[in-house]
Amino acid sequence: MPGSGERLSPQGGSLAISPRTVAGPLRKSALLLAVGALGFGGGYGVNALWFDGAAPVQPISFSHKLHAGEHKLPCQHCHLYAERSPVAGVPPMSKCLGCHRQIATDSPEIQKLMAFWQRGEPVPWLKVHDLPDFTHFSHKRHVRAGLPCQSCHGPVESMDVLTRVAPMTMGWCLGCHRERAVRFGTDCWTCHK
Amino acid sequence: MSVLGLFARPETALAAAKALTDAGHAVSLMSPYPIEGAAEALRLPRSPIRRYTLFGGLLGFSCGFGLAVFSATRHLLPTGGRPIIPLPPFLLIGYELTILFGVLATLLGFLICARLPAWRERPYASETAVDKYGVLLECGADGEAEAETRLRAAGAEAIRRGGELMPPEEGT
Amino acid sequence: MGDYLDKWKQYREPGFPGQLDYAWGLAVDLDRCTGCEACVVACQAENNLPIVGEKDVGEGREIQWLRIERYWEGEYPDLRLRFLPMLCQHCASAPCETVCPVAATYHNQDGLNVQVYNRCIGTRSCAAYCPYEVRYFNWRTPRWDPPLEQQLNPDVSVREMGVMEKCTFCIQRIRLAKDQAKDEGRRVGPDEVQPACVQSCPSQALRFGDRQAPDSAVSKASRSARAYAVLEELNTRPVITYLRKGEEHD
Amino acid sequence: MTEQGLSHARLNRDVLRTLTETGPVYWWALGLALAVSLVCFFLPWGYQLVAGVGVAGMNRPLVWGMYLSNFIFWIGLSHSGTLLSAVLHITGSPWRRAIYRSAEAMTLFSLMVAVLFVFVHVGRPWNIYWSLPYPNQRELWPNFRSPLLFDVTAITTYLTASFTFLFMGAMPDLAAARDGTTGWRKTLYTWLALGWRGTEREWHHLGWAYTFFAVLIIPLAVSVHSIVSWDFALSTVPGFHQTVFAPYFVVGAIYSGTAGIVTVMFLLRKLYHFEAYITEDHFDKLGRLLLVLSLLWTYINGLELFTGWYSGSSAELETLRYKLTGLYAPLYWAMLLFCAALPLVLTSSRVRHSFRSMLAISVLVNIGMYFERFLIIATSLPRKFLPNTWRDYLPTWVELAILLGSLAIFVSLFLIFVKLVPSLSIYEVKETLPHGKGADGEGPP
Repeated sequence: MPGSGERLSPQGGSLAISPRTVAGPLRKSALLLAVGALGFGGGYGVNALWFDGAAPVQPISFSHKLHAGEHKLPCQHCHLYAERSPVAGVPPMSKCLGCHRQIATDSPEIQKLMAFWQRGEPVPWLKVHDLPDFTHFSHKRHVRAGLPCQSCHGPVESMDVLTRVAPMTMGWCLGCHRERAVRFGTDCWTCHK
Repeated sequence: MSVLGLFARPETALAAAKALTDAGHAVSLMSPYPIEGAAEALRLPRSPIRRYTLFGGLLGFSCGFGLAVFSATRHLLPTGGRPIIPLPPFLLIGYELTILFGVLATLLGFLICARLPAWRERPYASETAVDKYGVLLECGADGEAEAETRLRAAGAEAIRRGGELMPPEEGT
Repeated sequence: MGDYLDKWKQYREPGFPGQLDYAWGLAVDLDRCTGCEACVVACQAENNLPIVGEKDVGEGREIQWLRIERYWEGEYPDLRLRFLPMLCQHCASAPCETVCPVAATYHNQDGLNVQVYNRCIGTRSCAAYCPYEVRYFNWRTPRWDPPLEQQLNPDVSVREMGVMEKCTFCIQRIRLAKDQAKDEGRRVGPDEVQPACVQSCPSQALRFGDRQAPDSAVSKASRSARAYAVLEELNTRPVITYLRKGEEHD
Repeated sequence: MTEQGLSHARLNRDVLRTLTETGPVYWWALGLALAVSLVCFFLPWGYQLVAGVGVAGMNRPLVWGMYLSNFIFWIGLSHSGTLLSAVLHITGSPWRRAIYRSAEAMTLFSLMVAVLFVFVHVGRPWNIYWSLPYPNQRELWPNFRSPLLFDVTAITTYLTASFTFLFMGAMPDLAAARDGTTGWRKTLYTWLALGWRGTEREWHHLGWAYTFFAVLIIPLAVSVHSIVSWDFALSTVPGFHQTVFAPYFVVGAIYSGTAGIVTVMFLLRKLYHFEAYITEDHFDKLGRLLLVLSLLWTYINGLELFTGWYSGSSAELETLRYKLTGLYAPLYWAMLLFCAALPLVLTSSRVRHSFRSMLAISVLVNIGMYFERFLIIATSLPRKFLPNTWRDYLPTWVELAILLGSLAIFVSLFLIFVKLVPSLSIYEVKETLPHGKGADGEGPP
């Protein structure tokens, strides 16, 4: 080596100073991290697409599309209390049987219903629009304010399987209360209890 | 291309760097600790970091105060019979964020001004982190020999160039 | 621009921004109070207050939104027992509200100091700041021995461990009254609502109502010569009026 | 090799050796510290998470307990390093150079431990992120009017600033470590040093940036402990509600922090054989500082008693009576002994020049300062306004174990730090070495 002095470095070692040069050992961990992130993201997506709680499998495959859509039954024909009480109410089984003693009795789904009836058990419906226990929600107030059911529950009359359309989060509730300028509608104790 | 001369004493290295700078060469001086007068000798401009600090501080204050005002007015939750926008607490938030953003901006300013981090390998000799003082002279591809002569003449006790300054390319 | 300036001016005003809807208040007539604690039991039943058990009561962790403090006055034999029902004073300048980092407690348009249980993260700062000691913390997960869980009030949250709670003036009853009034297109009457404690007081020592209505029972009480507020000197501006004959009339 | 270079080279070797050469004592100490952290901190805390804060000894008037005293104590201890380092940098005191790196590390780690206590203290720590401002589905923001949120901003800022200050000050030394190590360490330091070469450009801007950090950090550190004091002083509680609280906390913090530095210096000197770099002179200077701070602290303590008494308020007087003669009176008098009376012996130069007596005084001062923090809570809250609610407070084994465990966490973090970052500032000590004198084996001046 022309003109070089003696090797002065007392500690020796190579000269690399740029963080990029020594990235080699980090590549493996970065790759692992990337694979992990990808797996997490993919899993999350799969879960959100196919396994979310928005459309649970009901014990009887009841179709809102058939009842509310094709036969044009009004919502409150079955959900009796929506206009006068905080809860809309799941129809009692006698209400179902009022029609289905005669109609479509040979359908396997109706036979399931009959089986529940004969055993004296309620149908274990799964709640699709489930608010947490610390919230106070009154159907009465919202129906009397002139809101159509679809504004929160979505186009139920076109759903074979009932699906939760609105996110039912606090921000979503507040957004509507703000938009419609509900008097003191953003006070916490309007909805919390 | 560049050639590095290693000096045993800071005064010689500083003098060499100053002389070469005055002669119009591109020179860097490497030392294990800051050498007084090096910035002046190598004609570095006054550090612009103070502008970063000032800007960061002002931005921080407006962000802090703004965040407090913004968040208090999104959802009105009056507390303690005070106004929705009380000044003493919100100015305090502004004060804290002045310092936070000031620090971060100073860090950013330092990294930009000092040209760090080094994304490519740069000429370096590890002795300059211990007890040697290096004068790095930029030169053309054919000027290495001349540069070496200049550094030797200024009192360099050892010369590094080319492959000794840069590590071999690792398999990337 | 002018809009923002108006907003700014409004938000710089102290107190509730704008007009209060109602200003609920309570009057406690100490000269009528017999210390029977019917109000304490009623509150317990109405508001799902957890029963913490003997050990925790011994350690000072009982939860009673309304408690009767007993103070002895004078020297034997000229001894006399005073009862002081103590509950959340719903202070207009409440120290507890400003200190909550997550705004779980604040003042609402009914002049109530309200606590949102499920927003609480349990720093307990509000209780440390409260001069009246009327904020209660759930030190452990509350449990109800069967069949007591059957009597829980569905209109009131069951609070979980690590959450602060306090008297709400039975806000669920206020809410119900407002709901009915809205259906009938009127305002809630000044003496229409009765919290559980007021309802159960046999000697009618407690009165509840709207302080904005000049002829409500609480407004009348607050104008009484016997009226005072507990720890007035702290300037927390409580909405509970205590009535007591002054010593000079004894 | 020239003679002049040798002391420089030796300094590099001495300091870098502490990173690579690890004896069994270190591993035993680290293992013990980690084990104690696990057994005394994390397991009891896990128990508390499951069973509720009820496992601690707190009760209704005393809803704040030992966890918050620990929080104040650790925040106070953090006021040693970065603040002192910044002040001494601005004033250009040369004796700062050998001590500031470990002092700043103390700041960082005691702050981290203090932040842990926020999590230990609250009832639902899993929801603590609600106190951070970020857009969320609830459309709710934290309450910036709360002194607790001042704390959140102040401590976040302080942690960030301390870390940056430490990192920037250490960058040239990390570069030296990069050049002097091999293996995974080399990779680590190459990353941390960001390609530092020690050119005049880098030194120039580092000098400016460092000075600006120091200028920013001094008012920050003062504000941090003032804000911690306002958590208390903004209430109406007798014993808390005092205007003197902010300076009281700041002085107390610097006082306990300085004592903490003395302790750490002593241990570093002994264990790492830094006798050549950390000298009697350092202890003398720190001793003088401690003396001044103890006088200030005593004055403010007197002021606190005086304002309580002079207020004439029955609640304040009762709190005062409880403090001086109540359940925790022995602790109060011990605190006065350790923090006000004992440090007066520092007037003697012989005491200041004795390593052992300095260690003893610094440890006792910190014990006294812990009592102070404990008493602030344990003698004010039990005597609030309504006598019906008065009640004493006794910590349970969970609280005591967590206190011990937090100390172990601090020690563990510090032990890990000294193996990862040069605990002595190589380049700044080098500046004090005259280039031309000194030979291998001979200590620097």
